Amino acid sequence: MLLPTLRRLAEMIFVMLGISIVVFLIFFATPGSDPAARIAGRNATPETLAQVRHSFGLDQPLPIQYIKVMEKLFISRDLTSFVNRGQKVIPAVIEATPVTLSLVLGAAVIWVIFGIWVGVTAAATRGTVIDRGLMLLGLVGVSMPVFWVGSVANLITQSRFHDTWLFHWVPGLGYTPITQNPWLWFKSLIIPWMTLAILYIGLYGRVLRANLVEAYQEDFIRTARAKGLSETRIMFRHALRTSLITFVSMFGLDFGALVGGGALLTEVVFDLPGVGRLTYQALQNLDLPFIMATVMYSSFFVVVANALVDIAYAWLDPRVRDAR
Amino acid sequence: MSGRVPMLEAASVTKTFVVGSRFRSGGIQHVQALSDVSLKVFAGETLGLVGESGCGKSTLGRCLLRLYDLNGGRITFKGRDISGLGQRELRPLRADMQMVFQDPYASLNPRRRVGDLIAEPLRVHGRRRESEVQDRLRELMDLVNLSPEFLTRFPHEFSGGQRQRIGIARAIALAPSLIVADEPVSALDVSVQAQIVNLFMDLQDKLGLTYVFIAHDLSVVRQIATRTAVMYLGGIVELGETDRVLHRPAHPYTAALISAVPEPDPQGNIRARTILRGEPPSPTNPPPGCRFHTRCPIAQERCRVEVPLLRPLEDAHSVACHFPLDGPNLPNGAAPGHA
Amino acid sequence: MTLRRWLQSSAVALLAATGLSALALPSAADAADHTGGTLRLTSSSAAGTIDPQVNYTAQDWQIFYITNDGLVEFKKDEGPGSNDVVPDLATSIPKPQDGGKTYVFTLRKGIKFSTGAEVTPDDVVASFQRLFKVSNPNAGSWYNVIVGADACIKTPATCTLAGGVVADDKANTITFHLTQPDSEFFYKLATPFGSILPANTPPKDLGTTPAAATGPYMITSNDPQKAMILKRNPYFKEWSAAAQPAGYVDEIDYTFGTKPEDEITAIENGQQDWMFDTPPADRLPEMSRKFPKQIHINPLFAIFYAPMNVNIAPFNNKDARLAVNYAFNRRSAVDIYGGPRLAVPNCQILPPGFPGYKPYCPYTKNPGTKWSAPDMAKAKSLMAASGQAGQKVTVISDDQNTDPQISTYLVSVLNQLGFKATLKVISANIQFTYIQNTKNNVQISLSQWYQDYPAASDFINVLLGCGSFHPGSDASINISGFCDKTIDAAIQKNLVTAVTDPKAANAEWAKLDHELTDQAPWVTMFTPKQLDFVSKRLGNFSYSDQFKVIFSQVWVQ
Amino acid sequence: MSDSVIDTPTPADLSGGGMGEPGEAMAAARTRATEGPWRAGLRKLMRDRTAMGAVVVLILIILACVAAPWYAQHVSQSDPFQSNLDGQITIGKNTLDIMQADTGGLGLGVTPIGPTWRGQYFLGADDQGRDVMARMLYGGRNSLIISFASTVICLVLAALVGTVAGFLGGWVDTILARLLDVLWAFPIYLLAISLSIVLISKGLQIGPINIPSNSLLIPIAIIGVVYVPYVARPIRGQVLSLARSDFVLAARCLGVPSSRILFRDILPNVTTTIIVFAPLMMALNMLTESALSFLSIGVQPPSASWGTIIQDGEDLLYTQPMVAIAPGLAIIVTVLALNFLGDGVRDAFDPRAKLRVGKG
Repeated sequence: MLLPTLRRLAEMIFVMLGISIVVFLIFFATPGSDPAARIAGRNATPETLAQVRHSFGLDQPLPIQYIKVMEKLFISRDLTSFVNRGQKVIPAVIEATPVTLSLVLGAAVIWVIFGIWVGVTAAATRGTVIDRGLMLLGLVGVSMPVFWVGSVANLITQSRFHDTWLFHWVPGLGYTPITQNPWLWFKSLIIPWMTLAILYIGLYGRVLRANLVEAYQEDFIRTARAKGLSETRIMFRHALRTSLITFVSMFGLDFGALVGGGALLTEVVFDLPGVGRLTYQALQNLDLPFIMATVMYSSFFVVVANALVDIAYAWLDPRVRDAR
Repeated sequence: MSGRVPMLEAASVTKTFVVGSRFRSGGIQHVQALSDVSLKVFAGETLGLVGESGCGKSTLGRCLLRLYDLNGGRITFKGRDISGLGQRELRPLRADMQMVFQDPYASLNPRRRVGDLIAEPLRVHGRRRESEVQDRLRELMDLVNLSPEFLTRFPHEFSGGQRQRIGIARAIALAPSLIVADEPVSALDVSVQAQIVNLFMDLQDKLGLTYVFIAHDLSVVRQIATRTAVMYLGGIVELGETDRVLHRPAHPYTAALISAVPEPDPQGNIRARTILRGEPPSPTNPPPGCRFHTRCPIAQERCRVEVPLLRPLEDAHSVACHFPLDGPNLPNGAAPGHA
Repeated sequence: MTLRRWLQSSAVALLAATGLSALALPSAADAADHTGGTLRLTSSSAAGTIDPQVNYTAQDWQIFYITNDGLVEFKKDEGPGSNDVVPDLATSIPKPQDGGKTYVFTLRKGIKFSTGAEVTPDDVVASFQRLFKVSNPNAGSWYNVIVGADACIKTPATCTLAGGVVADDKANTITFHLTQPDSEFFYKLATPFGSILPANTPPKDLGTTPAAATGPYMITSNDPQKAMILKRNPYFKEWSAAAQPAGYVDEIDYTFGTKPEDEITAIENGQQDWMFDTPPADRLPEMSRKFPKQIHINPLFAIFYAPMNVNIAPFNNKDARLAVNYAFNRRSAVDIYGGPRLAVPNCQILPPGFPGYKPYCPYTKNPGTKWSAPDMAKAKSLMAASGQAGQKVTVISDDQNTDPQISTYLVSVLNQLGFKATLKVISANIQFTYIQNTKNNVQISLSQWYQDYPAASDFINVLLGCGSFHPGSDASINISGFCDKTIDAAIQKNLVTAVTDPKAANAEWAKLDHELTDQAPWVTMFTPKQLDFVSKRLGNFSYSDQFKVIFSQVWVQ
Repeated sequence: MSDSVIDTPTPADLSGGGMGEPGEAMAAARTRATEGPWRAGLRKLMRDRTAMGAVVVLILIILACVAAPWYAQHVSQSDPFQSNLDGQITIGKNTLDIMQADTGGLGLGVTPIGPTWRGQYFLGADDQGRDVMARMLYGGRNSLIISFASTVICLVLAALVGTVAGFLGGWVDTILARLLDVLWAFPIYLLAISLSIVLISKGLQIGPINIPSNSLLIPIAIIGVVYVPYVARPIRGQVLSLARSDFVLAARCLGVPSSRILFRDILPNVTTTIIVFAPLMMALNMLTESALSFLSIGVQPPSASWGTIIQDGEDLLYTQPMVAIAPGLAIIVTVLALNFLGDGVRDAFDPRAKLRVGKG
């Protein structure tokens, strides 16, 4: 088991290395990305500019700069921002992680529960109006731009209906750590959770329904029926169980992608200081050290999620083990 | 018979597959699908090839036609060494050696019309005149007992047996002299199987074909094959006249295979069956010595160490066993005693 | 975000505050009642390093104003007084010697850093050396008048300023020797760059670590992603109410990372006391109706302008530049910014009320002193004369606040004139340096300038002098690339005049302002006003034209 | 999704049939008129009422967007690309400023006119005093063009990469597969945002071709490229298994040259996948375009797309929310129709395809 694991690890490192190089090159291809003038200030003389460039190592060839950034990021772990000079990058990312985790975990709970509910209800009532209605709603959920949903949610809960009994409890945007005030944490995240979950409820509900309907056509369900098991039991003990394999692997990938910064738009719209927003700000500021750190972090989660799901798949379904 | 020049000769053919990926769990593994296989196929005969699934018989069939590259050994077709030829050089030879596939569903591209599928070899091999192609198509449909109007239809509109007829029509389109039939009936219903086997025999009569007929079902081989080779784990363990092999098997594995067929003996009792112990060993990690020794009811110490070579017995019959069986129906009921 | 903060260096006023700000500093009796509590400030992001000798942002200068002191300081006062330079760590403003080339400061005794150490002449010398060692942005443009500065700029590590800044421990004095008279020298010392830090402060950018303080507050913790906390400096004892008065609140919490939108909501709900960012335009009606008493509007000395590159087509053609100036409806731009209460149309280089300002507007329906309406007919005929119709023009805007909207309007005007104009919106962090670099071939862009100190040269010389034009460099603040040898000679001459005769100099600045306006290197749009939105409980709102709200002077209970 | 889920159909999956109707006599061919999978699929699609409804909706949207100049000229009577900050309109007897200065309180702020529900300013004005409805129609053009063109680019590139990698195998496959892995693991929005920031500040120069930064080609190229792995990986898997399939082996055995196998046997099968992917990718691309434009790194002003109008509306959310709500609804309706169409296409052409587009 050791060798494959190492191999997998090497593959992950390769992918992350590739990403880091791409990001690095993108950064240096951006006009105006040279931070020296921004660091130096608005009326710096060319001499001062040269001094700043030198002190930040920006006058060195790109490969050296790349190695230095990576060395500072992974080995000495003291990479600091170009914009907020002196700010260490790694603690900032670590600090943003719980925010993203809070957002994604809460949303995941909601979307898993509702996704299963939608899928099971639709499959159980397939062909009826309920099924169609749920599938339509699911598709609507999949079709909505998340930032727009967030904006409209803000409009309703923060402005238009904020003073009504319905939404007066909604706190201002922003994030409160759970350690500081769990109730406020919950209240301030519930709207973002729902916003983020809508897409996935639709997605998972639809996929689950399709799988369930497929499962119903399989022999073992017919056998179970023949044995006289109740429909509920067939649904939950048999059909759902097999259908969940896809569900779980989908979940793994989505969760990884979201924790890795995929919730960027939600974080931006709801003003949550998570990794996604950190990344977005870094990209906007062209703050190379931050960009490198957050992109490495993000791709790490995506790569790990990919690996875990592949392994889980191979484990659940040996047929795919060699198929690639 | 042995004095004749074989149409096709395989000498010490070895084939190894690389499985898995450097980047996947498990990594790369080498599977020895064929090890040191030698056989001859003579013009006009039907050589049956039997064995459990995974024993390498399909692989052998494909290697014989050079659909696979070899890792070792030599294949001579009509006196020409074809083992080193590239796919491009092999192309002209394809007209003379064809294959019928096991799965009539998978071997016909579902997106193409039957006529197009059967005409493909004609077109590829240079018969470009459309009328000529159409005539040949009708002729072929007639040969395999299908209505020519089917030519404009798609494979999914046909039953398994019909599809296999289409596959056969395609294989004989270029009038080859050799056809490797890779379990052509095993995917079909029993009633259809007989029809297809009959078709094969008819065609052999009409067109003077030579067959390598692969099957895991002994009864089919018994029906069609003049000679039979039995394979186990990538090697031939027994080879000889079909009657001789099936009635007086010399290899304990052959004996076990035969006894696995539920066939009433002359007394009307269902024969006691030799049950093979366990699963066939993994070809990635074959056992040393005689490959069959792990399941052999009569294995001895020598079998674990020394690889038995295929050696001739009487009547052009050969076997790869240190302790070949003797006499008719020998292992009946005896072998399980060792279990 | 940081760019905006650089730009929002604030104003020194010669005008009285016209806004609704609370008046007059409190009497001593009030003071006792209002001491204590925590002042909660908020901003969408932090402003970079908190090294007072490096940071060049309005946001943090507001903080350094109450944490650190220079030898001299802008007076902490409201209205015109806040532009006066008063002695701070020095006992008095020294008289110029040697024709304005030598100044001798006497240090006050007994002032301590927040570390407990006393401020000595050696600290002063070290602080000025440190300015160069940390590559202060203006080391080469402001402090190069000090003798020995040139060597320091070349090799900062070995900077001594020998012969430039001389300490005398016995007399407790520091003597500055300049290479030439500098009328703005005290201003330069009064900004946070002139802060006196302990001699043992590391000679590199402190980054997120606070420097030792001398003022009533000191930064105790700072996380640019989260918050900066200021507490009372235990070693502070008020020595000059004018320069550095004691503060009311016990603690100042400055949180980062809330969007302006939500900062407003938080202030409305009483969760925050003050926000740094400009309120989004669509919240203004709501704010002004519901919370008029919590809004303070004060003048700023700044301009919004569109520099046109006078060296490349189509704006190397003066008629084309004039056409844009005549066509641009400054009222529309003002409306986008928030309406006439928040900005005043402007046509010239200097903002209203600035030293040397004399109202002048040739680019309007009835040319004279005031802009009234665009003159489209004149613009079109100039455009026809220029022969530039059909030229492709790209407007480069940043993405902050209403800037994209103002730029969109500019594009619309250009298209109306017959250009083929498009807009390119770039992140504010890049835009400011991007538009300066001639390599990027920027034709026209939107920019702002907030003055550093109350001297006309800070606009005229800095923004349109030949010395500020560095082709191919990201730091070339003369964005138009405008360099008229005759005008530049007059500017340089007037800088010398200013040392001895400020009045005559200002008259000359006014003339130069009008001459430059006639050359039309820019479309000057308007001068914005400062809007402060504060919580209900925040009292004694005190506004310095130099650093805006004086945090030490407001109270929260 | 792991490619292994999609790309390991059994041989029966590929041929689309179950095993064996009993008996030779049961010739399915007897009753049905012979019809190719394409025609059959198309006919099935035409009978799918939901999908056809979606097509009708899409056509209506396209027609409306095509009619944008007509609408601007005759209905809204305004230029949706010129600011109109000092204009006025007459409704009934009242003449109103388009940008209305606030008179309450301190008189701060200027608010654009809201929906009039009449020809002019039907949905109100944006913060430049432009007619939002007219801009929506023009913006819809860009949204549709970008999502369509990027879908074409994405599918063509994916088919090319996937087929080349899967069919040629060897080191070509290794390199392409690694490249896809890197792109795949790259968080999609980060990649799109990074690329957008670069290209928007500098434009794109490929040899002699210079694409200015405000060109629609930039968002098209970016969106087209970032999703390539999503499609290329399943296609590569499909081609891999097709290349190993019996019918390709059969073709080789018949002496059919590789190029002919590629074009006759492999590509037609890949094409189905592509067709099934197309509407779903277009829906996804439309969402991505709107997200990029929302972050102001998509379509550049004064041009519009639905995403940029939402972004404009974001600044007016508290005073004139319709500016943001209307284009959002337009996106939802279009994407919904595309998704319905996608469902229909999948059911009609490849009901077994388990497609899952996007990670959200």
